[in-house]
Amino acid sequence: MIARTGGWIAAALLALAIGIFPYLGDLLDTRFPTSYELRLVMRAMILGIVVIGLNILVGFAGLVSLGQAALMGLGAHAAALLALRADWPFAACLAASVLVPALMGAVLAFPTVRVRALYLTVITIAFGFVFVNVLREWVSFTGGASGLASIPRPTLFGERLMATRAAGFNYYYLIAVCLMLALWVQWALARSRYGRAMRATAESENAARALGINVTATRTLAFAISAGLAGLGGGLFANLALFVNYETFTFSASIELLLMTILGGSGTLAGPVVGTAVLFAASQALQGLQEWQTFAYGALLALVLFLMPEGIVGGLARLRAKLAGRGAQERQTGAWPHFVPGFDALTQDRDEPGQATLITRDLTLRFGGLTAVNMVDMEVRSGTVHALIGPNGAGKSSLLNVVSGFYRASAGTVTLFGQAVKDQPPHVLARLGVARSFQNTELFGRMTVLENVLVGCHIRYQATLAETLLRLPRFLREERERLAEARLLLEVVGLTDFAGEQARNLPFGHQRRLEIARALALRPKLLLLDEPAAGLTHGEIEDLVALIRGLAARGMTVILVEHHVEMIMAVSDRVTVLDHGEVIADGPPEQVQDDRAVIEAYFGHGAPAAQATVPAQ
Amino acid sequence: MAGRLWTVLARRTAMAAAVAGAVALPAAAQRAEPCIGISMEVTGPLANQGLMLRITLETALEKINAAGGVLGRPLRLVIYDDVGEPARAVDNARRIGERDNCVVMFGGARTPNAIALREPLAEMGLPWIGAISAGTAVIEHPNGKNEWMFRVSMKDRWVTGYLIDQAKARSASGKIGFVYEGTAWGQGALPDIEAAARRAGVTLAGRETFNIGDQDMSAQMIRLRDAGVDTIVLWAVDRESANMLRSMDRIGYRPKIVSAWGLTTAFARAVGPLAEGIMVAGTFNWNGPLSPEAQAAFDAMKAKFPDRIRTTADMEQPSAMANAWDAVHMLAEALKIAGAYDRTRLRDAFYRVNYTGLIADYRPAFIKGNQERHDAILAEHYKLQAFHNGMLMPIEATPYGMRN
Amino acid sequence: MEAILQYLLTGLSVGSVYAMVGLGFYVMWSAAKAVNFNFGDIVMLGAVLTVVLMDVGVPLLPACLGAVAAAALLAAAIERGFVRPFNREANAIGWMLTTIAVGTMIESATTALFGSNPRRLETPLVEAPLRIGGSGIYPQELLLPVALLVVAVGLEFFYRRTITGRAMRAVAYNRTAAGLVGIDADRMTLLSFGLAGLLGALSGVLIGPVIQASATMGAIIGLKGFLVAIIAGIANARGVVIAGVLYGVSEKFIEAYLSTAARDAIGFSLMVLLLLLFPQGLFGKAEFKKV
Amino acid sequence: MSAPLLQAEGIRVSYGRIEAVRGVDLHVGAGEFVGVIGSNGAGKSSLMRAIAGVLSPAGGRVAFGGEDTTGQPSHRMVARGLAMVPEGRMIFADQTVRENLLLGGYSRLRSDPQGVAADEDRMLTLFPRLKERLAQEAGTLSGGEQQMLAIARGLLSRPRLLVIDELSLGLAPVILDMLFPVLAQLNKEGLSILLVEQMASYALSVTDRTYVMENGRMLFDGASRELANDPRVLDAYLGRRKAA
Repeated sequence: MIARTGGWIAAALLALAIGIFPYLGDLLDTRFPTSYELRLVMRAMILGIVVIGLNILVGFAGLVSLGQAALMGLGAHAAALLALRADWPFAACLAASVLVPALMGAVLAFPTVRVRALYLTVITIAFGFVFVNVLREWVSFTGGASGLASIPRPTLFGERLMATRAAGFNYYYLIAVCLMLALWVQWALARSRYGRAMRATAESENAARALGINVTATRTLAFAISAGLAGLGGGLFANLALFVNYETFTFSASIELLLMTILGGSGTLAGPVVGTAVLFAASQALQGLQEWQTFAYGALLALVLFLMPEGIVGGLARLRAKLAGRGAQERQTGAWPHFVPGFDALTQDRDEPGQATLITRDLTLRFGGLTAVNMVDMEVRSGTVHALIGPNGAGKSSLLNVVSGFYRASAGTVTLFGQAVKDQPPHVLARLGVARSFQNTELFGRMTVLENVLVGCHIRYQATLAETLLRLPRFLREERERLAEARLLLEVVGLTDFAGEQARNLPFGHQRRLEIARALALRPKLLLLDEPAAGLTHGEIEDLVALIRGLAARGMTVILVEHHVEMIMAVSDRVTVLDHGEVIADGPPEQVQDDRAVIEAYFGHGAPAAQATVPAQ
Repeated sequence: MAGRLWTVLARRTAMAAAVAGAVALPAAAQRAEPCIGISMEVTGPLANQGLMLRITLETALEKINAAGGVLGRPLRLVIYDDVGEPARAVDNARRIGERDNCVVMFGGARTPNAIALREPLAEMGLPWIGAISAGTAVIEHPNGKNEWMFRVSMKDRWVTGYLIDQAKARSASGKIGFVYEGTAWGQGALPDIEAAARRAGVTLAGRETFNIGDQDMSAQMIRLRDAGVDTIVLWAVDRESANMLRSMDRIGYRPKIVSAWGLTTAFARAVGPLAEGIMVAGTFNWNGPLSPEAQAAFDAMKAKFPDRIRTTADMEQPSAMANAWDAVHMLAEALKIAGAYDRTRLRDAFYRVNYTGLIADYRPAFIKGNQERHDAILAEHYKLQAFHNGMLMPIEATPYGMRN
Repeated sequence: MEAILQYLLTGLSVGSVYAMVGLGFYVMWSAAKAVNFNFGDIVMLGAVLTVVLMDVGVPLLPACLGAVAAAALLAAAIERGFVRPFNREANAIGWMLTTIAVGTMIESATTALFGSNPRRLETPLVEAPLRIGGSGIYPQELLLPVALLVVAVGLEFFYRRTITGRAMRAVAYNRTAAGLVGIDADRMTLLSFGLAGLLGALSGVLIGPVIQASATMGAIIGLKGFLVAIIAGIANARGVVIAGVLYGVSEKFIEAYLSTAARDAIGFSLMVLLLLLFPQGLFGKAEFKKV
Repeated sequence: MSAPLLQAEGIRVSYGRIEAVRGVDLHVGAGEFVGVIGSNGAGKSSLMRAIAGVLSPAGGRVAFGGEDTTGQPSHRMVARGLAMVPEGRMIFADQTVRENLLLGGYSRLRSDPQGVAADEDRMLTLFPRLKERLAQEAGTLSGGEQQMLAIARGLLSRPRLLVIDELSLGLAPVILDMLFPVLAQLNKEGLSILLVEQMASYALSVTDRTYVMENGRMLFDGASRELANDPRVLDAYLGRRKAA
């Protein structure tokens, strides 16, 4: 993550450079820039806006669009047609050039991304071809292949928008302002729950759903925003060129936009500007190579991808981190659990004591011919720690996945907090108060430790998208509160010093802690832990036990899938034992521990009777 | 530190802006460089067209420069690739007009690219002379105020009339079909051809189109055949036309074809014997008897590009190459008349050029105040040619001339 | 009636090309969960290299074989150089960009060296069409479905009956397990891309005589082959064959009865619709999302 | 004493910054039957994967047959005579039983096709139930049959050392009662076996020597017969041992 001040200085420098560029010739007393350089910079800024949109899609939400040029074209044609055929004023045309593609984007994305992220790529390719084909053939409306010429020159507040020395540079500055706005949107998104949710869905769809994020809606939003920015670029382009036809918005243009995004460094805030500038400049600079220029372009691209697979900005950031890493200071791992004073306030949401938080009846889950969970009846009382144990493949995790909504039960009922919840998706259950961890920790690896916890706070924001993008008071207040909460949770798990570290770089034990802190950020009433002790050392397990007991003491219900019998004995109020998908024992831990069926299931059929019956304690 | 820099810059900017308001800058723009800028397809599917243009222009300029150049200075050629995209063509025009400060811009192949240039050229005051893009709207602007764009090429509105006449004369059934590619050039010709047909008293028995890259036109050909069309006016380039011929051959449909000049020698190379007898309207043919000037032009190209040009059949864009040859020479004439490398004076000088070229006696080449006559080549200069034995020949040299 | 026959015949031949190219994508995807995104260039090289070899005097058949072999080698080299290093992480998309980059290089180099004009690829099979009433077809085009059948059956045989084919399937199914029985999974992936290259170049050589050889001939074919493979649910060879042929035939009927100019708009819209109706592809199996 | 068949020293395995195996020594002598037991997540599978070349160890050294094989990919290890039956069996579910067996012999199919055919027959004698299912897709087999197939497939490369990871996973006791004697039989015929097993009692009943692993480290090892009566094992296992 780029240091905050560094980012602001870079943005200010960019604004300054763009701002004085038209007058550079007067400052230096040379014939520069001419309308050629001005036009290049304007075209690059327009492409920059489109690429920023694509970066939000690719870099944040992890989706790939190969139809972005078509969406840009949709914006361009919306603006051009409304100006030519309906005499709309420029501002209204520009607004339409954002809204029409954004709507189109939402329509394309919504049915697609719920199935498989890859399909969005395929759909966008197809959309691009359909769009270009329609433009070309609908001669009476779009002008066909000849396009729309003589678009009226835009005026705003009575001013004609131009970009020449003689007439002033107001259109140039309008584009510059739009670019800055796009950068703002990108920045404001990145530092908000929406941007975090996008990155979270890209990193781990499952974990995002478990934290209450509606993955389909998040991806649709990302695509709509990216389409809107593409459209804005298109609208600005139409009013710059005053001529549009399909040839500017073909599949190869879409590819070029994607290349700019990746080359700059997808997911970075400065990447789109850098990538656009470099590739756009390269295509001009390579003109001298004549018939070999396209070849050189491809070769240059391959070379950069080889040298900097994470893009230019990504590569530079890594280099910087490497240089800075030499003198890295020791980070202090805090003791945990550290129930700081504010923590009680975060665990107020709880189920009524003594209630049955979870009831399953005849719960069955089949995969094809395999029955993973077979007619399981189970009841978990609120405020208790309920362990679910059994040998490998007994169906424990499957049961957990049904309860948290990830698998759809084949038969039977699930009642949560007194409410029948069969077939509810995970993000709805999360909003009801179910949080969970995963067997193979599913952290958002490229997000920081603090951001991971903030994603857990996702569902407790009220601020709308508009408030968030404009950074209005309600958003700022909420963000401040959530930030304080997240820091507090990090203190509870002793990771305060690691807040700025990427989650994937944490040691294993710390990753487990973080996952639990993230789940707690949801303020759950029911916490499901899937093998939280796996891979932990003895000391770490003891801390974990203390944490779970502390949570239960505060009224939280905990269901624990675990192998470490020692831990189960220490922490649980009740134990249910599964084998081959069926409940083979259920009761207080001491009773289950000496159950012959349990020992056999775990230890093997040939277990010596003497050992099984003689308690070692 | 940064704050101080900003103050200084802001002050200078403000001052400069004030100066810019008063004085027209930069003064250097008045005098242009002795260079011809061209934006065309150097790469991509029409790269060969660009190559043929380059061969012609470089050879012609070498000849002109060997004779001392124009106004005592040698003319340079600057080539930029537009990848067939209008936005890039405009970038290139700006580069030519502003950065390179060339005195004139030469046109590439594509009609939409030329159309996109209308406004930027007028804004820069940069004369443009085209040798290929034949779209009517390139020269005949909707506002009627074309001041900067000139053409030494065919004009679709005239070509359509010419081809309809040829088709009408050849059709036995009187049923004529029109087949065009789905590009600006093809689509742009459709209203012209319909107007021409009306004028000639012909009703089109079929209108069919296809897209660039299409590989099979069976459906279109079956429809034309079933409509009884016996003569086709074709508006397409080599590759798709070749595929169309294949589709005709498949269903045994052999109408007469009179084509706009998109068909070149490459077409014959692509389909072989199927090209036999297809007629093409053009401005010039290198395979027939050549005037001494034309022979000299060919010899010069052959000498300068020996591995590209061996025989006259290697002049893959015969008409366009002749157009470009004449255009460059008229440009040199106009510069001489202008007496300076000055764009406005060059523009005005174009109207005073009288020149005998390979294609025609241009007297005068262009007429001021009449944008229809910003086209130097008139319909009467068009020549019908036909493929015969794999070569594009003047129609007289083939068995396909009109015999009664 | 005879028009319908015509559409069926030409649809079958062009559909066979889509299917064969789609099979190439299938072979690549099975082995690597990545593809050469600019696979159309391999198709193009099959035809263009044949013309180049014939230019220097190599007779037709050896020229075809040489071209297909060379293109297949190049396809394998692309796997080694541009796919493998960029496909190390799950969900990586680096390979998409690097193969686009190398595709750009191949296409532009071909344009620069071979020229942008279409060239005739002469075979005796396109000299005269076979006529059936008012419709007709070149023998060369009939060769396409035959070749598709041979390729599909051959592929089936290769995957099911030869040890290398079985090893490839093993790699596709589970790379780790394949390694544990002694199969070099990387080598199999390389071979798979070579095999896919073989299919692609072969389809280029076969369609070349009908549509002429040119530097840009492969782009659209490659793209449609890719989409056809996706629509079929990329992990099912028979599905790819059926989807490819069906798409080719339906294109012809769209041209005949709806619109020639808007063929792609209609065809691609149809694809999108199918994809939304059958999210796993027409012939794909529903996959189980593991948590 | 000659060098053991397999010698692993100081093996460390990490996933990113996560250390799953933290410096483990282990050896298997020629003809020996060695077990590794320990609860889930102890690092047993990671250790086996490092030995078999499925992954590269982050540290340490593996020597097989007296040669350093650290970091050799698994397909080379198979050629050297080390085969692994992986956790979860990983049979090729979309291929027939016969094809799975054939692929087991992949490494020597070209040089010794008769040998592979002969071994295939031997496997079918060893696991008669596979014989009935030869033409069936392996995915349709029951769990026990799949495990038999996985073992048979591993044996077809004619290994000197067979590594089996979690034999009992998801299998009913009645199947295990059938499988363990087969392993003992194979060992008696001279095959070295390294068995990773969660169900300690089974492992202890057939192996010569057993390692006990926990949290990425070896706790102790010893003769299986002795360990079978060692309360430390059961304690460690059922978590009755108090952390030191």
